[in-house]
Amino acid sequence: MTVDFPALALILLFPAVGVVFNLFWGSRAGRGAVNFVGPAVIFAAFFVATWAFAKILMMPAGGALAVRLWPWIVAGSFHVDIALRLDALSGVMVMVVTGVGALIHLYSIGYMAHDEDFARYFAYMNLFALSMLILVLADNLLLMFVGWEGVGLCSYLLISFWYTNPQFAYNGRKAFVVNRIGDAGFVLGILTLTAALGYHGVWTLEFTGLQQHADLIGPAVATTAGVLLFFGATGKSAQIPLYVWLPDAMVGPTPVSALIHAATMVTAGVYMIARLHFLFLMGPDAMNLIATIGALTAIFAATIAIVQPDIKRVLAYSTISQLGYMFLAVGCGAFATGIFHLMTHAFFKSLLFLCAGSVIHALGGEQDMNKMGALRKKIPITYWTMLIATLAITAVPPFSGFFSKDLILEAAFTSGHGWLWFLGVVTAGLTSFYMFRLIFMTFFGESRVADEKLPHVHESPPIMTIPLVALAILATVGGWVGLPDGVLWGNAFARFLAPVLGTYRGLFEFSPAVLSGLASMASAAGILLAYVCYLRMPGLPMIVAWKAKAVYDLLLQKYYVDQLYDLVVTRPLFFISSRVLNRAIDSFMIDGTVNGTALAVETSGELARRSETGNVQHYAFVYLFGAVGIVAYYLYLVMR
Amino acid sequence: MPLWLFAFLAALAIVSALGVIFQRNPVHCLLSLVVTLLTIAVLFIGEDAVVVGFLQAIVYGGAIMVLFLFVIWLLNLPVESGPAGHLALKLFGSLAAATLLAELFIFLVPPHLQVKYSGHPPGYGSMENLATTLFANYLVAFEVTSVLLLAAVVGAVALARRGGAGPRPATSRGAAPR
Amino acid sequence: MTPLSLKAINFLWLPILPLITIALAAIVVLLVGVRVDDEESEGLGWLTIALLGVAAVFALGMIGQTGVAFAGSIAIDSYSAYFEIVILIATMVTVLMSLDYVAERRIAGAEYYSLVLFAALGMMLMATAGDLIIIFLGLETMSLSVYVLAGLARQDPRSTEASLKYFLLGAFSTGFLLYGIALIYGATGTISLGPIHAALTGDMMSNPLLLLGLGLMLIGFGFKVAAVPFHMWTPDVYEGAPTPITAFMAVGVKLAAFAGFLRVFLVNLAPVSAEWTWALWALAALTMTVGNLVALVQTNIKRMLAYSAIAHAGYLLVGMAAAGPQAGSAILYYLLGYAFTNLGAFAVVVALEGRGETSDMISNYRGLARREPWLAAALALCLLSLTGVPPLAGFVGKFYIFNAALNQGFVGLVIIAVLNSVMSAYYYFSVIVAIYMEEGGVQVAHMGARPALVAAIALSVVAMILIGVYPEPYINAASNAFHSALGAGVVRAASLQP
Amino acid sequence: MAAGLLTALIFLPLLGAIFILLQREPRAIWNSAFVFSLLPLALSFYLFAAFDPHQGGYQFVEQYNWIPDFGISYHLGLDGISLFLVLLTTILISLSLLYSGGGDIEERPREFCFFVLVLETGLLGALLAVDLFLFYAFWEVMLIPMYFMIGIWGHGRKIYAAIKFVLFTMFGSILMLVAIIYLVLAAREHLGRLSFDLPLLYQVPLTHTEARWLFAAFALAFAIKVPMWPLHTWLPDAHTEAPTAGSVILAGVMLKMGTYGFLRFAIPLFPEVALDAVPLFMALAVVGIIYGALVAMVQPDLKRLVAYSSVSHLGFVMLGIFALDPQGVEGAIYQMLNHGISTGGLFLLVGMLYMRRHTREISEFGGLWKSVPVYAGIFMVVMLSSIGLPGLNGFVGEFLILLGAFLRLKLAVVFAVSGLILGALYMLWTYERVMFGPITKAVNETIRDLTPREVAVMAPVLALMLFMGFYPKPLLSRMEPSVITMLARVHVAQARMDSEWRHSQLARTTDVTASPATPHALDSATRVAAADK
Amino acid sequence: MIPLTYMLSLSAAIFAIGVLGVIIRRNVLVMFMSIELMLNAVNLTFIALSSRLGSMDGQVIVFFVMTVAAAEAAVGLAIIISVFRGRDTLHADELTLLKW
Repeated sequence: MTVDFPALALILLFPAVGVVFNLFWGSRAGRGAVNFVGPAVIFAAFFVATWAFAKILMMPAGGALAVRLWPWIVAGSFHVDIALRLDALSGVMVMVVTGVGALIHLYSIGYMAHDEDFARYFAYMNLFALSMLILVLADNLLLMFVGWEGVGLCSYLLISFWYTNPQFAYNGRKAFVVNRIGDAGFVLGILTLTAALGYHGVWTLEFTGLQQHADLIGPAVATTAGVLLFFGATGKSAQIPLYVWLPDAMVGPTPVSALIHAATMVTAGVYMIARLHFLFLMGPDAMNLIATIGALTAIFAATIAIVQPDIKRVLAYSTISQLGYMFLAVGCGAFATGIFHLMTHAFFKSLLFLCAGSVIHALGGEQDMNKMGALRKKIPITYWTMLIATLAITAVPPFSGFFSKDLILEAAFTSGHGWLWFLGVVTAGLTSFYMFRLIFMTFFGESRVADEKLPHVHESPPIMTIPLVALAILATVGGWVGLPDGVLWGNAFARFLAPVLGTYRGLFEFSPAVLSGLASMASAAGILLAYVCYLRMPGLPMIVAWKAKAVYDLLLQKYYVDQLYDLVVTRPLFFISSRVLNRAIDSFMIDGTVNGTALAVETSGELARRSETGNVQHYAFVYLFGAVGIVAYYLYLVMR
Repeated sequence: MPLWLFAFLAALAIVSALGVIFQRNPVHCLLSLVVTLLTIAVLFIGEDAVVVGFLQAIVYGGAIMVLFLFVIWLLNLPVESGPAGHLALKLFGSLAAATLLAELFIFLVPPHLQVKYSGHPPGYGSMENLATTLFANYLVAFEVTSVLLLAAVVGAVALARRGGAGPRPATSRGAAPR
Repeated sequence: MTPLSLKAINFLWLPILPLITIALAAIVVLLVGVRVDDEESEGLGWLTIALLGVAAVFALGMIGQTGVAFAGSIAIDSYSAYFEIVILIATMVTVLMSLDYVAERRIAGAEYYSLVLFAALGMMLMATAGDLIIIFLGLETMSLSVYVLAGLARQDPRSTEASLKYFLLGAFSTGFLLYGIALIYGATGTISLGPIHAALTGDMMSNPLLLLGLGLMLIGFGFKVAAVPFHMWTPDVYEGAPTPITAFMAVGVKLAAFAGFLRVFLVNLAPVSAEWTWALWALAALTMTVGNLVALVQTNIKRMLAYSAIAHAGYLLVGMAAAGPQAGSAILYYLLGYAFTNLGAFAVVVALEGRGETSDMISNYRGLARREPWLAAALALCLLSLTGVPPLAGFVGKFYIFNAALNQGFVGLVIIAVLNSVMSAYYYFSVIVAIYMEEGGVQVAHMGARPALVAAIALSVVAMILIGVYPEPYINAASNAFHSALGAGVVRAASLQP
Repeated sequence: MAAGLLTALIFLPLLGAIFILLQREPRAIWNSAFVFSLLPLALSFYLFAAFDPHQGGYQFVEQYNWIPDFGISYHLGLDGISLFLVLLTTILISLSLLYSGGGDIEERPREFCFFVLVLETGLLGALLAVDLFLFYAFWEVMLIPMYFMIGIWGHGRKIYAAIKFVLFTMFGSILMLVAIIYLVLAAREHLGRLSFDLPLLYQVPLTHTEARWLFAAFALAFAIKVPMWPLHTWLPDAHTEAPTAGSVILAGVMLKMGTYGFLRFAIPLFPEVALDAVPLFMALAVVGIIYGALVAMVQPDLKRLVAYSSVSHLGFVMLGIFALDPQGVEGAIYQMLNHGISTGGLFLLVGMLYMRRHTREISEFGGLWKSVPVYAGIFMVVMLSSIGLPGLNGFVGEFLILLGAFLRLKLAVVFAVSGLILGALYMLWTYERVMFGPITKAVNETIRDLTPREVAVMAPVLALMLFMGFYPKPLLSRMEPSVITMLARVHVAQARMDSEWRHSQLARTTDVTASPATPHALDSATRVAAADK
Repeated sequence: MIPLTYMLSLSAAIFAIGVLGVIIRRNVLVMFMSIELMLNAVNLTFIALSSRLGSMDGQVIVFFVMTVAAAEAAVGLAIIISVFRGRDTLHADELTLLKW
């Protein structure tokens, strides 16, 4: 049952207010005002969201809140409203977005304390929150697309936030364009759906409407649309082949990386697929594709992560890898699980980024792990919180990541994707390896910090550490809502989402314990390896790298994918545009024809002009010529 | 008129006409022109156009030709100095003229020459008859010719009289850039 | 043959009153003129204008009548009236723009104005002619006067040369025209248009002699309307002649020539139209194309306008080729608009020739808009009208003619025509470019000192706009005129049946 | 309804133009020009309000005889298709006058204002004319002032550009004139009299070949104006050399005349041919989209870049028009407005930059955000609207177009969406080169930010973008009935062709069942049904 | 009576000769004479035809043509004189101030 709940609009209104304020009066109002308004609006949104979420919890299962704001695009029989809908799924998302978002806003106050562009920063951040909330709360595919592109825009703006650096500006554009490529697919997906239903006289893009007319769509269309939409997701959620923008996105301010490129935006793809699960379920091929891509991305990114020296890049690739997990989950049909991991990941990954930010902050902007080490004494809070997050991501019980990742692997196995399960397990090992590599290189061993920086190393101010602690708590307990079945309250999370997403049923039963045991062993192995390599015998990595130089470079250069794209796509595009189209066709062929005609006309005119010699006898001759002609014509008339 | 006479006159007319266009000295041209005109006058009379024939002889052979003669002497024209690089013109001109003539001939041979013959009414070509037609059917035309002559006189005077038509410096054409 | 009896002639003095007026006017002007010094010829000009006005008033009286006078040598109908009026107005404007010009250049005023009047008389005769001989005489009267007028600026060698060329070629083509008349006379046994029209039945319609005569007359008229390839004289003569006379030739002579051309072909030779439309088709296509092509590369505005006049003759010939009542009306309307447009343009050219110095180079027009905005605007408007930009007269005229041509199914010809008018846009607009978008050029004598010229320009431009924006009355007038000519043609034919 | 409103709308600017000729002092000229442009603006807003959104036919109709001999009448009417273009025209004219008064046009202001106002008359007339002759007259009239604007106040090879513009357009339109006359003459058999009245001409039966040729002539004229690839080369020159106001009006309104022509004349007059031509035109449109975007990407000159982007955008519009279904066509109309606003805005912004730096070379700029943040911010929004970011006006139009086209011809859309990507690519790249990065040229550090007047010029633009992005309904609902009426003719033709096709099948084989209607027929039928209810 | 064909052919011949003369003779005066030839050829045609048709019109026309010719002669020679005064040449190919 759906209850009309206008207050939902408030969740969007507050960030909107923040945007307007920061944009127009921010710089004039001064830092204090901005530092208050920026986070405050998000907290406000958070409280409204909690209120709404509470209502959902009160309601019987399957309840939802909705508000229809105004009709949006109405053409022919096609009709889309601007309307919001909050059900269990979007509820979870909203809570994550506003909650984590609020904390990160808070953190930003400290992080941006020394930047004079704070107003613009908070304007963008609020705008992002707004877009993300639109994406989540939208009750139809098209409005979701508004948020979908909106977050893309904000990511563009925030990546190139420090625009004076051309590299940053470039990365920002890269992010936007790559996203656009995905979005093109997304649009096509929407069109396919609309057309498919339109042929049956049904014109709706509302999720409820789609679900109820799903039978009209048919598997073929469902697969096509599914694949296209998923292509959109690969852009937004940085999956193969469109993941390339995310690592470069790390040049933005770290809180941005935490909020946008870890916790929320990049998970939009997963959310979208969960939203449209009924569609994907009709197209098994699409599902398999998603699962496969997910798993491949997971291991692919993980392998890259193990050699990256830049702390944030490691996290970036780890994000890609974790997103891979989520897609693996939804691809296997375990939508709730995917969302579950999405949530836990939001907690620990944003925490990781914030900690990394804190580290970077402490080291005055240093991001290279080779220039860190032995920091755990200097910045204890950061260390402990980061450690917790790491344990969470490496799926060490009882931290949150453990539960979600276990469920994913179980789903992968029981849904008959043995190989994908195997990849998942290996990835788990790699994950724990590169994460602990990060921990060890940053906080343990002997310090490699540049001497002049050493004295200034300091723990971040409370405004930054409080969010860390808060997130650490979440990263710890966040997984307990989804315990294995039979343990205490079992998987309450899945039960909560079941009315929306249905419940996952594997093809066969298999003891979870065994699977999680294997996974845990992989993780443990990873940790152990990391310990060996980076604490026991620090020289070892060098040697390995030197021995397997090819492999090492391959990984360090991220499999040369960027170079490949540059060679295959970018350069030819520019060549064709500038040489072929602009010069050859436009200037030479088309305009050449035009001007050529003009020239020909003028020349013939000049020639005709020269016949006017001024000698009257020539005139008489031409006259006679004409006369002969006409007489000849009449002769012909007579003769015929 | 007997055919032989016509043949003679025709030959004479053509020869003298050719003389007009082939002789160097304008005066000779003029003289052969006069011959042609008189021949034609004779042909007129042969065609029962007595009055017109005599008019032809007088007006043309007399007045107009004398006028020409005056001009020639007035300007004491030199003998035309040869065909100065006009060969192409002469050649193609002759060809064109010949073509025209040929075409005309084809039109004028019997199968194509359809004219309603009718006998001469009494007094055909006589002065009275001419006058009647002139003043009955062509009164306006007759008046117009008078105006025409007046206009011609005025024009001739306007052009020939000395003085007047004040300073109008000839502009150098093509001076401005294109 | 009956003895001469004035009964045989149906005297109708009233219809030819305009003609008589002009004839007398010419003589009066001449007589008054001989006492006037060349510098003060303005008065003479005003007198001329007044007399022309009187004639125009008389001409108004002929509207609506139908019939023939003087044994069919004069046609009394709205057609004649229409042309007489237009010709008279055109002549008035010409005189208006001549006033200062003639005086400034100390051109013999008496002869000038009387010859203009004689020319006008010839033109009117061509319009009102009821038989070929009147057309011939009218043509000669007009031509002889214009030959002289073209050469009246005797100190300017270009003027006399123009006059000579015009004369030689004119006389040359007179021969062809006359030959044509002769052969038609031979074929039909008459030179009266009505009887000719009546005679065109049965095997007469394919009489070779008739066809040849037709062809030769086509050549003769082709010369007068400056149709390619009989156009060679036009640019030279237009350039050399005194500018007001150029205007007079471009407008008056063309009006008269088409008046006769239409009267002979579209009205009285209509029955054999099958025998001449295609010849005209070719002439039209050739004329438009050559005219525009060469105009494209001209640097002297008078020459450019000369070629543009050729091109417009081409458009008019499109109408001729269409050969129908609608085409006739279209041509009449087109001529009206064309007359005022060209008069306006040439008047501006006269204005720019200023006191003494001539400046016919287009380059001299640069930056005119800054110095003389109104003059520039007037010229620009005229050029736009010539291009055929709505809502000016030129556009409606073209539209009317194309309409008629398409009505006859001449799609190809019309397409040639419209492509030509695109081409023409190029050179008309490049003059506008010079006027508005470039700098430099020559200073113009202040217009305030020349009210007559200003009046001429204003009159033409206003008329041009008016005729274009609200064409209805003029279209009606044109079609009435032409239909009355048709009617008269038939009437005459009927009245003269044996 | 109050008669004479449309006449007033059309001729108020002309009145203003004449009034301006009497002014001497520049200030007075600019002010009176602006005021005289506000009057039609107000009037058009009144029309928008008074417009009956449930009626598909013409409203505020006026009809008087003009040239009865040809059945030409002074017939004006406003419907859901022209309404918004009228609004766009009045708005953009006012804005460009307001902008040009702010120092963009220094010399000969009187003539400038005169031409702008005359141009407005021409544009409005062409939009409101329901009589073909009248339409053609205004169509040509609007050519001249623009020619003068480019030629007199333009930059660089202004004269070349101006002449090229005129000749290109005339070439097309004059052939259209022939077609018009032919059509009217052909109609005479049917109507029994000459008439240039559009509604009457709609019902003229033509042989297929006739229709083909006539459609070709009309289409050529409009395609040049749009401009469709490969007839577009006049546009970069004209846009680049024209003064800012000229570019704004040219891009904002004039190009729409072409697309409007398709909607009003070419398609409804010859629906069968239009249906046959769908693949061709969609192909050309798609080529235009991609080609325009790619060529725009490599332009070194800002204005040229925007010009080519117009080629791309208009490609979208054509795509929507030839979708020939409500979504596509309404999207196309909506996109016309969007393009008018966003591209107009871009040209204004480029003009502002040019006024400050007297160059449009992208390489001359860089890092401008630091020196002119307000400008940069506004530029950002306008750019986003032009690349069709959801939430701004551009998206609504583009989506509807794509949807409509998708229903008609999937393949075309598959290619067309690449336009979205490329659009983002070249726009952001430009923005990056102009606004981002360090300031490379010293001059750029000191250029001043937007003046209040300029902000006042841009404010309405931004407001419109947001409004049209989030609340398009009032516009769409007003254009809907007219679009449906227009498309009804197409559907009829469609049905006829299908039945003919079926009969041919029947003739060929005895198996009748093996001849289903083409999918178009089905969905168009369903859509009509849906639309009717 | 002489067959009409002969008469007309004769006049055609003279006409053609006149035409030729106009084209090949550089001397303007002689060109004018050639034109007179053409006119007379036409006159001959008129006379011949009128006597065959038995109508006086032809003769009257010839009468008019002669008048016109006279007028033309007057004007033409006047023009020629004034040209000669200015340029003292009568050669067509030297009177080319106006061209192109």
